[in-house]
Amino acid sequence: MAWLMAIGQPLLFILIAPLLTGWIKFVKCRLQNRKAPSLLQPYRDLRKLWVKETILPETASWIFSAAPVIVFAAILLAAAIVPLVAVNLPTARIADVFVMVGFFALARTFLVLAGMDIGTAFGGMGASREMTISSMAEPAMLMVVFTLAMSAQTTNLSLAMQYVLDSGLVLRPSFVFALAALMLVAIAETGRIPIDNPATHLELTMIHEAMILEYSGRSLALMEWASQIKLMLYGVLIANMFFPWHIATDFSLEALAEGLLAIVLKLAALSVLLAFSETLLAKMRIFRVQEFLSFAYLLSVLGMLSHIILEVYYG
Amino acid sequence: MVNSLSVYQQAVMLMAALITLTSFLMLGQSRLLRLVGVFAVQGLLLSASTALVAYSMALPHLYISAALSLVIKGLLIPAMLFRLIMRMNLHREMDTVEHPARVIIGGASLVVFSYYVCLPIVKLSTLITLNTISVSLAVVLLGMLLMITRRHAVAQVVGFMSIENGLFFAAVVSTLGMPMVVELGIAFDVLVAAVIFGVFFFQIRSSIDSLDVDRLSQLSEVEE
Amino acid sequence: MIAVYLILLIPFSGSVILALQNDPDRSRRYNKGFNALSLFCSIWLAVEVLLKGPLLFSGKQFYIDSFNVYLVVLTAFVGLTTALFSGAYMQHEWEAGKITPRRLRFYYSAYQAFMFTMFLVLTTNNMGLLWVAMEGATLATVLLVSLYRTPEAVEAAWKYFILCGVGIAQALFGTILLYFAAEQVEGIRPDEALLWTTLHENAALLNPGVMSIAFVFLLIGYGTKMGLVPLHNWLPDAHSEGPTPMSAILSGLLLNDALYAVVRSKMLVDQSLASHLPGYLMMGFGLLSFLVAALLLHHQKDIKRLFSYSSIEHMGLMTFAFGIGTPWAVFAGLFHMTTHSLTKSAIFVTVGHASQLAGTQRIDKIRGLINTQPAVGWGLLIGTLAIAGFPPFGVFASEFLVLIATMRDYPWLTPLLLIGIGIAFAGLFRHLQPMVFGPLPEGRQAIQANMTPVVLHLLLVLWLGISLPFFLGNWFNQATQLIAGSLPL
Amino acid sequence: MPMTLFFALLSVLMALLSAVSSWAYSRRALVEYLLNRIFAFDSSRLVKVALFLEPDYYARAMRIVPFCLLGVSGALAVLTGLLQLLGADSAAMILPFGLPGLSWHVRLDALSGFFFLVLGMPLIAVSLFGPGYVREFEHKKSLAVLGFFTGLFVAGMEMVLLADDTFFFMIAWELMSVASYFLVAFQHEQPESRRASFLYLLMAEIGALCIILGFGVLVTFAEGFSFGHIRGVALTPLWASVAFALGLAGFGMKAGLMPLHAWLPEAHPAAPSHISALMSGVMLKIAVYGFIRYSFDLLPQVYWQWGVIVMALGAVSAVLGILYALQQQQLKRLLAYSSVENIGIIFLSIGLALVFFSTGQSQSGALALLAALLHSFNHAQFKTLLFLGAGAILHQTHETSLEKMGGLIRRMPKTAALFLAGTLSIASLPPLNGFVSEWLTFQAALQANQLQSGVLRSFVPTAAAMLALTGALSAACFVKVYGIAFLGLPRSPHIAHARELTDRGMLAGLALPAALCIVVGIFPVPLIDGLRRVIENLTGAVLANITAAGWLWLTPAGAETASYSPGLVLAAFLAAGALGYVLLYRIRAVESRRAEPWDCGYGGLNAGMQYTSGAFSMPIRRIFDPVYDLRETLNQETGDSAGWRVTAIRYQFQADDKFVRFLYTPIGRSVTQSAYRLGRIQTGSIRTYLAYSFATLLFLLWVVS
Repeated sequence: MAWLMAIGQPLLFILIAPLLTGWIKFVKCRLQNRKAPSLLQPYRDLRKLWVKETILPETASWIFSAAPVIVFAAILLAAAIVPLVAVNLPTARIADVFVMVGFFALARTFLVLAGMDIGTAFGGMGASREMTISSMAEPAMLMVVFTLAMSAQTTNLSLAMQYVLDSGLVLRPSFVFALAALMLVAIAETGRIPIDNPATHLELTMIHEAMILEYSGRSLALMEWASQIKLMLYGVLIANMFFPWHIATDFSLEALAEGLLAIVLKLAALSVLLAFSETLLAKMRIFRVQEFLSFAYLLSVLGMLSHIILEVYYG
Repeated sequence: MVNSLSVYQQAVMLMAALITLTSFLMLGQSRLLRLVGVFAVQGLLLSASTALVAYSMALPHLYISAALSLVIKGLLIPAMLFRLIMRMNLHREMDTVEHPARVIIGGASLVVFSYYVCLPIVKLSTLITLNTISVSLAVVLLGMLLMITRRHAVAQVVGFMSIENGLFFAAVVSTLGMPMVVELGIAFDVLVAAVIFGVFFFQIRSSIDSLDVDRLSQLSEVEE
Repeated sequence: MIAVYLILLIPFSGSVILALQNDPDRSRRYNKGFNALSLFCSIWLAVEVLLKGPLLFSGKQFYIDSFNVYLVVLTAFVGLTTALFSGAYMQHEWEAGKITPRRLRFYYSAYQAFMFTMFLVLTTNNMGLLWVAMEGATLATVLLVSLYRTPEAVEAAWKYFILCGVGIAQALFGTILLYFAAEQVEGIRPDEALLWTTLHENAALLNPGVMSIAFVFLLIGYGTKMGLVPLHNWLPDAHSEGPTPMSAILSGLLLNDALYAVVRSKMLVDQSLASHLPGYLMMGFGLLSFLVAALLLHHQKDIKRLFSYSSIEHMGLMTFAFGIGTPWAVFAGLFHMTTHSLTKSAIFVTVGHASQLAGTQRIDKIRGLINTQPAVGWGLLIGTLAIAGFPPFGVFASEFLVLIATMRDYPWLTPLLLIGIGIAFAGLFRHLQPMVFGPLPEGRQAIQANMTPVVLHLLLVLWLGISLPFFLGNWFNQATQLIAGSLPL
Repeated sequence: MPMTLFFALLSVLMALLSAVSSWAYSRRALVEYLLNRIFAFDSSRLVKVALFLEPDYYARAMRIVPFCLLGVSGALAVLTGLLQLLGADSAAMILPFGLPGLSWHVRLDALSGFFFLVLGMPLIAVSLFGPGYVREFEHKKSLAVLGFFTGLFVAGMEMVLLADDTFFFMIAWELMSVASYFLVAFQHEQPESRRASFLYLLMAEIGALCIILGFGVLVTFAEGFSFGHIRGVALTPLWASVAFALGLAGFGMKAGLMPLHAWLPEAHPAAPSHISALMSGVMLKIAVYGFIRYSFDLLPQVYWQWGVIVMALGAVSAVLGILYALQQQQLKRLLAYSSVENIGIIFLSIGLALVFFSTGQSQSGALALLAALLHSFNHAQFKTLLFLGAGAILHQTHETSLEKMGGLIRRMPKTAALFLAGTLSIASLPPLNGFVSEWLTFQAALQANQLQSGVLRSFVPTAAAMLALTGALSAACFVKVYGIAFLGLPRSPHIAHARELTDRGMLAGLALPAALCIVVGIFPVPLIDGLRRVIENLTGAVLANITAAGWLWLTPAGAETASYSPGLVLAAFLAAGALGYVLLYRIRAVESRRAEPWDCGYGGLNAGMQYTSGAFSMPIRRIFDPVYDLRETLNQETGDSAGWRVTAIRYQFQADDKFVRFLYTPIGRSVTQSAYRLGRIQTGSIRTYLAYSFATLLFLLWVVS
C-alpha cells in the first residue's frame, strides 16, 4: 500500500500541477478585474504543444534534446519524496531532503546547459541570471531545511512532517523565519514576480523563459510541465512542512480523502496569497534581486540560529 | 709600589711607559717619515725591554727574541718602509689627522679601558711585571686606532706593525716568552707580511696611482 | 703518523717545486699530482685513526682525533677536486690572456702553500702553531686575490690582508693569554703550555677571568677569518675578485678551518668557565651573521659575491649550532661543515664556468644557462638547491637537526631562523632562476668545462644525505661527545 | 615483510625506475653501449637490440616506458590501498638509510593505505593519458627532464605516505616539493612559469620549515624522532597549540589553504596538464594526509579552539576560492582556484571533526572525518578528470582561454561527454560522487545539536551555511565552464577546427576517473565501509551504523535520522527518465526537423552574440564586488565626432584575489627595502670596517669584564 502511494503521489503531482497554474492565473485575473481563462487552459496548452512538430535548432547538441527528459525526471523524483496526501512515505527513505535540493540543482543545471547550448544571446543571459539567483537561493533553501532537520532530528521529509504533526501546534520562532525564507526562495526558484515574470517573452528581464526559448512542441511541453510541477512542489513543501495538519497518517480511504482535500485547500490558499503578491508587487531590476535573496538567506540563517539559541535546552 | 721593585723591573716599567708614549706619538704624527721613525724607536724599545727582562729574570732564550725583535722590528721593517717611501718619493706626503685632539683623548681612554679590562688578570698574578700586559693591550688598541684614523696605506701598515709590537711585548714581558717554535713562526709571518705589504704598495700605486686607502672603496653594498 | 708528516711534507715541497716550475701545463699536472698524493695520505691517516683511535705524537706537537681527522680528508679531497677544476679554469684564463705565465706559476705554488697551511692548522696540537698556520694561510692567499691586478682585485686583496691581519693579531693576543693562563697552573711545563691536549686536560684549573678575555680575542680573531658579521667585510670582496678556484677553496676550506679553531678554543674555555658565555657569544654572532647575510643576498649584482654571502650565512648557522652546544646541535654543526664545504666548492666551480660562459660575473648578464650549456646550468641549479637545504642532499639533514635543537633549547629563537632561512632562500633563487632558466641568449656557445668535481661533490653530498657512512657517523658522534660532553643519537 | 608493505615499497621503486628510465631517453648512446655489452654473446638478440635502438623506435619506446612504470606503480598503490581498506593490519620496518640513530622508519597503516588508493587511481589515469600528451613536447623540450622529475615526484609522495619518523617524512616531503618545482618550471621559457615556480618553491620551503619546527616541539617532548616515540607524548596545552599552529601553517601552505594559497593558482596552470592533474588531484591530498596524521595521530589530544580555527579557514577558503574561480578566464587557472575551494571543504570537515572529537562526540567526529576523507578521494578523481580534460583541449586546440572556446561538444564529443561527468560531480549533483561527500558533510554538521556549548552549536551550522553557499556557487562555476567551453558556437577559428582525440590512451585516461566518479557516486558503501575501518584504526571511534543498512544504504546516524540510497535513486531516475523519454519520443511521436535557431526572430545568429565567460559571471562579480581586486577597462570607438554612434566597445576585466595585493606584495617589498637599507652599512671604506671590528672588540671586552 505504502509503495502504491509512493507511485501514486508523483502521478498525482503530474496531474494536478497544471490545474494549480490555471488556478493561480484565474485568481490573478480576478484580482486584476480581467476575464479569466478556464482552469483547464494549461491542459489545453500542453495538448496543443503535444501535437505540434518539434523543431530542433541546427546548432543543438544532444544536451538540448536530452535536457527536457532529465529536467522532467529530476523534478519528478523530487516530487516523489515529498509527502503530498500522506506521510510515512517509503520513498522518503531512499532520498532525504538534501537529495531533493540536489534534484532541483540537477534539473536547473541541465536547464541552463540547454539554454547555453544553442549559442543565442538570450540563452546565455537566462543561464547567467538563473545561476546567479540560484546560487543565492539554494543556500537559503538548505538553511531552511537545516532548521527543520535540526528540530525534527531527521532529514527524512516524511519523518520530519510526522514529527511536526505529533508535536502539535508549537510556536517555534525558528519556523516563522524558516517559513518566510522558504516563501521567498520559492518565489525566486519558481520564477514568479517580483523575480521573474512567467508571462513575458522578449523582455530583457526574463530568466526562465529565456532558457527554454528555443524549445518547441513536446519538448517545450515537457519543460513547461516540469516547471509547473516544481511550482506545486514548493507549494506542497510550504504547506506540509509548516502546516501538516490533516495529512493522512494511515492509508485508510477516509484519511487519504481528508489528506487530499486538506492539501488542495492549502494549495488553493497559498496560490491566492501568491496571486495577491504578484498583483501588488512590481518586477524588480535584476540587481535588486540579490537584496531580496540575501534577505531570504538572512532569514533562514536567523531561523536556524534562533532554533539553536532559543529552542535547544540542555539541563 | 714602584720603589718596592728592583731597579730592573722599574726599568721595565719605564720601557713600557715609553712604548705607550711612542704609540701616542705615532697617533699624533702626520709626516710619514717621522711616523716610520717613531715606529723604529718603538721597535728598539721593544727589543731593549726584552733584553732587560731576559737579563733580570735570567731567561736566556729571551735574548733570542730580543735579537729577533731588534732585527725585524727595529731595523728591517723600518728600513724597508723607509726605502719604499723614498722610492715612491712620499717623503713629502702629509697624512693629516682630522680632530687630533679627539683622537688623543680617545687613545688615553683606551689606555684606561685596557687597564680596566686587564685588572682581573693583573690581580691574580704573582709576577710583578705583569701589569705591563695592560700596556701591551693598550698598544694593540692604539695601533688599531691609528689604522682607523689614517687614510694613508703606509700609515696603516705602521699601525698594523705596532699592533704586532704590542703583541710581542705582551708575549715577552708578561708571559716571559712563548715557546720558541711559536715565536719563530710569528717572526716569520711578520717578515713575510712586511714583504707582501711592500708588494702591495706598488700594486695599489699602479692601480689608483696614490696610496690613499679611502680611494679603495669600489667594492661596497651601497646602491648607487 | 708517518702519514701526517707526509701530508705536511707533500704540499710544502710541492709549493717549492711549483715555484721553480716554468711550464704551465706540467705544473698543472704536478698540482693535481701533489693533491692526489696528499689525499691518499690523508685516507691512510684516516684508516689509521679508524683502527687505532686518536693519535698524539712527536712531542705531542701533532694530535689527530675524530674531530679533525675527517676534516683532514675533506680538505685533501676538496683540494684535489678544486685542483682538477683549476686546471681547466686557469687554462682558459691563460688563453684569454688574463694572466701571465709568471702569475700562473705563482698561483700553483701558492695553492700548494695554502694546502700546507690548512693541513698544519688541522693537524697541529699547538695553539701557537695553529695561529701561525692560520696567518700563513692569509699570506698564501692574499696575493692570489690580487692575481688579476684589476683595481677591484687589488682593493679586495688589500682589505683582505689588512682586516684579516688585524683580526688574526687579536687571535694571537688570545693565544698569549691562553699561554699565560696555562702558566698560572702548577705542573704545566712551559713548553707544553700551549698544547691543546694539555690545556684541555687542565682546562678546569685555568683561570676563568683570563680565559673569558682570551676567548673574546680568539673569537674575534678567527671569527674575522670565518667571516662573522660585522667582521665579514673582506670576505665577499676577496671571493668575488680572486680567481674562482681560490674562492672555492676559501669557502670550502679556510672558513671551515677558522671555525675549527674557534671550536677548539671554545672546548677549552667551556671547561674552565662555569657559565655558558662562549656559547652565547657564538650564538649571537652566528645568528647575526646568518640574518644579515640572508638579507644582503637580495641585492647582489655579482654572482660570486652572491654565493660568498651564502657562505657567510652558512658559517653563521654553524657557529650558531656550535654555540647552542647540545649534542644534536653540535652533531649538526659538524655535519654541516662537511656538507657545506663540499657543496659550496662545487657551486663555485659551476659559477666559474658560468661566468666564463657569459664572459662576466654580472648576474644580469648571465642568462639561460640550461639552454646554453646544460651541464653547467643543471650543476648550478642543483648545487644551489643542495645549499639551500633541500633533501635528499646532506645540508638538509644538518639544518633539520639545527632547527630541532633550537626548538628544543631556545624555542623563541626559531622564528628568527625560520625568517632567515626563508629570506636567504628567496635571495638565492630570485637571482638564480633568471640565470639558469629562460630562453637561449644569442651569441653564446658552450665552453670546455670540467664538471667532474661538481658531479663528485654533489654525489657525495647526496650520499651523505641519504645514508651517512658508519665510520663518519662514529667520528661525528665521538667528536660530539668530545665537544658537547654526551652522545647525540 | 608483510605483503601490503612489500607492494607499497615496490610501487615506490617503480616510480623511481620510471624516473631512471626516462633519464635514459636522452642517453641513447649509453644504453646502446650497455645493451651491446650485455647481449654481446649471441648475435640473434643483438639484432633485436639494434632494432630497439633504431632512433625513432627508441624515442617512441622511451616515451612510453616511463609511463608504463608509473602505471604499474599506480596499480601497486591501488592494490596496497585496497588491501589496507579490506582490513590488512598495519606493518612497519626500518630502512638502512639516514643518520646514525635516525634511520628511516616506514609504516603502512589503514590511513596511509587509503591515501595510497587516492594516489593510485589518478596515477593510473595520468600514465594512460601521458604518452599521448607529452608528444607535443617531444621536439621542443627534453622529455627526459619531464619524466625524471615526474617519477621522483610520485616517489616522493608515496614515501611521504610511508614515512614513520619526522626525518624521513621531511625528506620525502621536500623531495615531493622539489621534484614538482622542476615540473612547474618545465616550460621555463615563459616568464610566468618562472615566476610561478619561484613562488611555489619559496612557499613550499617556508611551509616545510614550519612543519619541521612543529615536529621539533613534539620531538623535544618525546625525546625521540620516530612517530612511535611521538604518539605517546604528553604536551602542555600551550605547547600543543604551538605545535598545532605550526603544523596547520605548514600543511595548510601545501594544501593551498587561504591565505597561504597564493602559489597554487600560479603553479598548477604553469605545469604540463598531466602534472597539474597530479599536483591538484594528489599532492594536495598528501598535504591533507599530513595534516590528519599530524593532528589526529601524533598530537596527544585536540582542543575545540583548533577545530573552530580550522573550520573558519576552511570556510573562507571554500567560499573565496570558488568566488575567485568564477572570475577566471583561463581554464586551468579556474580549476586551480576550485582546488582551493575543495581543500577548503575538506578542511571544514576536518575542523568539524576536531570540534566533535575535542568535545567527546567521537561518533559525529568520526562521521565528519569520514566525510573529509571521502571528499579527498572524490576530489582526486574529478579534479584529475577535469585537468586531463583541459589538457586534452589544450593538446587539440592549443587554447587555454575560455573566452576563445565554444561548441567543442560537436567537435570533441567523447571528451565532452567525459568532461560532463567531471562537471556534474564537482558541482556535487546527485547521483554522482561529489554529492555523496557533500551530503555526508551536511549530515555531520547536523550533529551539532549534541554539542554542549551554545557557541559551537551556533558556529557549526553557520559553517554549514558557508558550505551550502559554496556548493551553489561551484555549481554555477562549472555550469559556466561547460556551457562556455563545450556548448554554443566556437568563439575562435582554431576552436572551430578542433578535432577529437585520436589517441586511445588519452581517452582512456579521461574515462577511468569519469567511471570512478559515477561508480563511487552510485555505490559508495564499500568504499565508506573501508573508510570506517580507517577511522577506527586512526581514532578508535567506531562508526557502527553508517553502513548498517546494507550495501545499498547510507545511514550515517541511524536510519531514523537520515538515509540515502544512491543506487535506488539512480534506478528511480532511470525509470522517470524512461517515462519522460517515452512521453517525448515514443507515443505517436511527431518527427522533428532541424531549422535555424529562432532567437526571438532576430536571426543572423553568430558567435559574437553569445554570452562570454566574463559576461556569464558578471552578476556575481557585481554582487560579491568587495572580495575582488577588480580592474576593469571599457573603451568605446565612436563612428562620428559627436560620439553618438558607437561602432565598437571593448570591455576587459581582471579579478585578482586581494591577498596577493594586500599580503604578499607588501612582504616582498619590505624584504627588498630592508636589504637595501642594510647594504648601507657596508660602505666599502676599509677604515669603517676596521672601526667595526674595533668597536666589536671593545664591546665584547666590556661585556666579559
